[in-house]
Amino acid sequence: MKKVVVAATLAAALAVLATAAWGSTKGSTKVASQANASSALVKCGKTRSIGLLAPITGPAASLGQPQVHWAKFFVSNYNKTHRKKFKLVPEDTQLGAANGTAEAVKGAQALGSSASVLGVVGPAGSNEVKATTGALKGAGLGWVSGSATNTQITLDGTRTGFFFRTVPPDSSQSKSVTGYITGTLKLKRVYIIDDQEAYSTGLADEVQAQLQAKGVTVGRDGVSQQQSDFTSLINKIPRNTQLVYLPWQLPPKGKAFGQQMKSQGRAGVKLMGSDGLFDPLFSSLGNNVYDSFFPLNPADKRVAAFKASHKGTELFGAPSYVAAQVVAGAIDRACKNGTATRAEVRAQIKKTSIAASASLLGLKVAFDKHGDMVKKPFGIYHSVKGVFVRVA
Amino acid sequence: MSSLGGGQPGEGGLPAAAPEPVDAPDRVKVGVDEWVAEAEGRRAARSGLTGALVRVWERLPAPARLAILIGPFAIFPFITNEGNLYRYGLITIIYALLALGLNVVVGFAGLLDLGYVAFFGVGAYLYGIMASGHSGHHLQAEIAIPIVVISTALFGLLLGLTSWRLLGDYLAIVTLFFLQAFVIFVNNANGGLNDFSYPFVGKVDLTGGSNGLDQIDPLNFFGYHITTTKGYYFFTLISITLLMTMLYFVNGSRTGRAWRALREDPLAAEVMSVPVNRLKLLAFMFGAATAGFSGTIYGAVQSGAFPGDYDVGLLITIYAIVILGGLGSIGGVVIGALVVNGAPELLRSSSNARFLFYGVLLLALFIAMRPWYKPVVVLLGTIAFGFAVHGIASAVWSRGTAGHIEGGGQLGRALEHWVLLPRNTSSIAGWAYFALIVAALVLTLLRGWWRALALIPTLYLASFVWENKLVEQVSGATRLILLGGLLVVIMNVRPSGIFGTSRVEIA
Amino acid sequence: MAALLELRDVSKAFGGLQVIDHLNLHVDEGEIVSVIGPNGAGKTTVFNLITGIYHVDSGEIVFEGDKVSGLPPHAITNRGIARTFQTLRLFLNMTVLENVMAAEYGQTKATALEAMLQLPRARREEKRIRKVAEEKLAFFGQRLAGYRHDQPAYSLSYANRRRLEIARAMATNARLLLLDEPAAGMNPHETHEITELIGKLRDDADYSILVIEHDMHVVEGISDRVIALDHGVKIAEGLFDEVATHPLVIEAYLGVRAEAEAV
Amino acid sequence: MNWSLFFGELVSGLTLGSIYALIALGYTMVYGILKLLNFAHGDVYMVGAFVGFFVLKWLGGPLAPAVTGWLAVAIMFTVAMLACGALGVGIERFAYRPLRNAPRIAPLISALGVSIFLQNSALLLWGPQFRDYDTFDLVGVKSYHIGTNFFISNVQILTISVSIGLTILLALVISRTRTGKAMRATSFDRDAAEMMGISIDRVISFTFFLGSALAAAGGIMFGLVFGQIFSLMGFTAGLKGFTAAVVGGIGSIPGAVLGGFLIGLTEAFATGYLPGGSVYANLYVFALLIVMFLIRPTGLLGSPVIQKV
Repeated sequence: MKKVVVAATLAAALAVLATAAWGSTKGSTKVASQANASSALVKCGKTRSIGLLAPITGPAASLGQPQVHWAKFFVSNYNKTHRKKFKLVPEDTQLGAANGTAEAVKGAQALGSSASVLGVVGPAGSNEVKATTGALKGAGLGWVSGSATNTQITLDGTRTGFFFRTVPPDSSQSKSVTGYITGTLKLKRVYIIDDQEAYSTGLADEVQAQLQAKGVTVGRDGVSQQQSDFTSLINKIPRNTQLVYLPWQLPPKGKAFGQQMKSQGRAGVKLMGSDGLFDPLFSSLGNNVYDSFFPLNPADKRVAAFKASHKGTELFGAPSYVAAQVVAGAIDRACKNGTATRAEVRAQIKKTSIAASASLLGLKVAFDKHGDMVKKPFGIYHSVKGVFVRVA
Repeated sequence: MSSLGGGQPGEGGLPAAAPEPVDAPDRVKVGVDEWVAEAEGRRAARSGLTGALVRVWERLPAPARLAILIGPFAIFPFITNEGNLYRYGLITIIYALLALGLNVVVGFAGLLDLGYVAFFGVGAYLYGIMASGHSGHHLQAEIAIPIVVISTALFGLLLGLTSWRLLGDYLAIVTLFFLQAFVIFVNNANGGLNDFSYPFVGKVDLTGGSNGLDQIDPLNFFGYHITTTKGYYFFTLISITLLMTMLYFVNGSRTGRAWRALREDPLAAEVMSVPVNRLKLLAFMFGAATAGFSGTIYGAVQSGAFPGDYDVGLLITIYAIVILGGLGSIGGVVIGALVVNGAPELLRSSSNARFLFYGVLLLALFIAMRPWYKPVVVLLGTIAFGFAVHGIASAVWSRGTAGHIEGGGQLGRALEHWVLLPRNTSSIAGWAYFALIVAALVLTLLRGWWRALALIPTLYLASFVWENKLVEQVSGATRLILLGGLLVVIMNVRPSGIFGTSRVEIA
Repeated sequence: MAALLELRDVSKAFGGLQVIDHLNLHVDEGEIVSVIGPNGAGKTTVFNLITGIYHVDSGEIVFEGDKVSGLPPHAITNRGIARTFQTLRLFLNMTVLENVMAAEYGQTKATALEAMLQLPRARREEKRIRKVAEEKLAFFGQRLAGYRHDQPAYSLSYANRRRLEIARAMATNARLLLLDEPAAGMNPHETHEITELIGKLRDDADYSILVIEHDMHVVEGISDRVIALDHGVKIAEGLFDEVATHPLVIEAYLGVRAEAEAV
Repeated sequence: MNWSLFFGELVSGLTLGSIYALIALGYTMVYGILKLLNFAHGDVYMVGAFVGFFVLKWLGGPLAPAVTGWLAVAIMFTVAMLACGALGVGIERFAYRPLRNAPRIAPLISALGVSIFLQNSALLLWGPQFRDYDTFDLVGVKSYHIGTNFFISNVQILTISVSIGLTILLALVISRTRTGKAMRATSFDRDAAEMMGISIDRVISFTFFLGSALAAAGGIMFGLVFGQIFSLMGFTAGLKGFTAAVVGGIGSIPGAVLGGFLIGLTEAFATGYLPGGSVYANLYVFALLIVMFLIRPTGLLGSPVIQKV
């Protein structure tokens, strides 16, 4: 039996090596090294490739799938009306999976060494943006995320000129949230619970700091995203708390929290979610539920078309549509003379200017010097009969 | 699972006239002197190409074996591009390096340390704290690496102390909690509101919390920066070659012997003049230092450290490498790392994955079944069975053949005429998956031609499940399913791992 | 002349059970002493106390004039006491030679670092202990000779495993060997061989020996002195004939006759 | 003293603890007989929760169950416990039995393999998303107040009492039935039991059946109390269950129950009272484990082991 197993494994190992070598020789002549990857000329041809980094599988697939759907929705719309076609090269980052950001980096490496890829949409998480920086920047690629909201990733200067995003940062969301809580609701005692993920803690920290600056009494706690048993945590929330702020990413968790609040006799406390919880599951909890969400032009006929072709609304993925739009536009402009380099595409992304009328977001899309959108307002929604209605 | 079903231990594998293979652990005739006398004969009995290869391998001097293992890796960078070098080459060697350290703790000394990858994380974070834009310090690597290695060794010493009192599974659970503690700690130690306030310095942003610690410097030796993947690749390759050589010497020395004695029987070792507690600590320190060193490289390569990277997922990967390579086998980790890291990378693209899947299935079939005509019969039978099923289905159940294989190439197009591809697959494929597991398990109970016969529908079922379900998530769930199944099968066929020497244990 | 090993008033209890009760015992230089007694008399416990696996509750154990009770087992072994086990405890998956060499840990000094870099001291020591190990194995003549050195220990027969355990104990550079039922499970021919071997160990290799044995032929054949234990109390001591006919000993054995015969 | 917080955490702790206790029972029984750390146990618990969910769906879902809510719950328990019992027996038969005489680490790794396999099969088949038990709609959650500070919901009462009931049932099975006695004999000394004519294979299968069925009950209880289940829920729960078994003294049935409640209460009170509680709750449990090992290496109710030489 030993020899069978040994032989099988040796064969498998050889197969892996051989296939790797074989698979790699195909692309190796085109992109020789990172040093000139940025300036390597690529013939644009009829079909241009856009890399797509998203959590296609894994724990956060519920966030990643909408992004893939929206990006694909853009590409198929574009291809219908243009002679030059775009193609998405998806790489799975498995956000939140057991191997952490390692998969995202591998995916970024794969995109970086794929000579035809000129720009990238994604990745989803702010920590993934950080982790893939080396690989993408090294390969000279510009990348545009539709959901990485951590304030620092544009401001710290590490990826200026390379990284852009089509979603407003935490600083903007926290400002809207704080403004609504202190200005409109006029609350004095707030409890914040983060879910221990990068997205959540960043937003929670900012909201907490701003609320405290305005004299609100803030309690703070965290709970692992993997956890569903909130009762011991709920017991701890002071009785006089007026609102619990949940900057979470998983709507079912928000729902579970709300239900457990009820079963613990705390039905009267207001709940406020973040863009990650903007979902019917969360709004169905009742009239004391609020949420913040990036502006989306609900009147846009593309939203309706998406709704029609996909069963759900999956609005969380909409900025990835815009991200794909940005990258595709940049490649188009860079390709005017038939060839383009990744550096040219980056420069064109920076110059992006999508008019409010053409933008899905209902506002003009252009980037400031850090890579953030120039306009970045956030909307506040209130659940009325189980549906979110914009109130601010 | 299905690909493994074909590789189940059968009565095949040896010509009918050959004696029973007696080296399978369950058949060792313990304590029979004739066993010794037969040893030469058994060695000669290994026939065919594999037998010859094994014989040659066993007779090679150690440097030659090392050269054969490392040689292909040294050539690899010259035939591939940066992205593939990173994914197939660099990550494989970093994992192998990491697994070498675990091999000392678990393979040599027999201490079940489930907190091991925490040291990998400690290495990456420590280096990040000493040299990154995040912390503002930029220490040279020639200073930082010794500091990392010594501090992780000390952490190893601390964790190792628990092994004085706890053994086996108890040690496993405490070390696993240690890993959890590490992950929770780095997830929160950002000087934020949940964070500890340290004595003297107060709240400090050590790890960047769940956002991770980014902008880690590239390794910088005396002003020379390693910036390219190739540079890191060779640095790691040289490190692992050196480490393997050193481990080889240690393994043959008094320390290595004492570790193995400790693994075999701690009490007897203690009574035979081995200071068991000290050696346990030494093993923990050695492992931790290796992990810390590889963590430093990983941190520099990733130019960041993120909490999720050092969690149970990596632990499972590294254990799989060590076990696949054979507990206690120094060279085995390289093969283990190649299979465990390489195979999933190949699975990333579904057309590669398809080739790999059917290739391994065929290979397993032909290696595991003898005489030669048996697998041929099974193969032909499966092909015929598939066309028959497809034919019947297209006549009576048109929905069942309505689906398409996306981007499958020639193989994919050919398969469309053979395998059923229902339009809405999710629930059918789910039940088929369930049926496949049952079928594969039943196969292990059958013998001879019955098994061959049962293989035909099972193989077809396997390709049905593959095309309709597994292929959707090749880089995610599928790869881990295969890994889990592989661990179970390997443990059942060869409890000491593929390249490990078979062992006996008498309780 | 001072005794090589001396147990002074040693007691040991597990829970409420007094296993060893104020035991006094000594082994002189060059002496073979047998410990007999029915099952549960505390014989193996005495060995465990001497080698430091158990700690004494009271009393002390002195070896070559130094107190050794309280030291960890490996330190006691390094002082010169080595043992075999009633239930064989070889390192089954290591080779025969490695089994013996492993027991020479206490006589070597090279650190792991020296071994890694193959510094001279490590190489020198390795050469030396390999030679010593081969010598110890050679003591058993053809039984453990030649190509068997590279076979894993689990491939040995039962009798050879007992021999290998003795070789392993010798390799610790011990002056006193504690043999726990060295003839258990052996056929009459092998038993005879082991009896001769124990004599040889003393005469040719200058070991002092404390042995637990149930086979009265062996005990009679080798012992300079016999000590009988029952319920942790020494009930008789002296020459084999004296002890074997001692009324308390007979009673102890008869009282648990069935068990004694079963062994 | 804030009594409402105290009683709140008490009830939460008991609820959590009763789930942990059910998981711990399976660990402790298997460990008692096979000395095997059954890593896959936590995933059996997860499968149990999912089977319960699918039964509920098959009955028409929480909003329109074909039978009344409480009957639906009873059916869920029965089906899931039987299915997971069978799953446990199957796992033992194919993944552990062939390794009964292998080195200790082999079955452990095999168990790890089964765990990875089950978890990812669930991920593949059922996806990463959360499934709602919608307990509110299913049985109508009610809270009962006693005085001003003490309140408990009907689901929490159900969980605690089912857990205690199952434990008593298990104790009866083990002490009264023939198979139960055989189990105890096997756990005491496998070889001797075999020589006495006990069919070890049957006893071990039975043990796995019982343990896995209890884990399934735990999984459903989790779904009922906390509202939702997901494919990765097994790992942490398994870890806690094992910790509970160890704290109580592995191999001891009352120990497992005691350990389960102790861990549950530690977690709840740590969350409620200690700094950074909900984040560091696992660390506090860890600290408890370490302290436990330092004081009594064999657990609260475990018998001290004398190393035989």
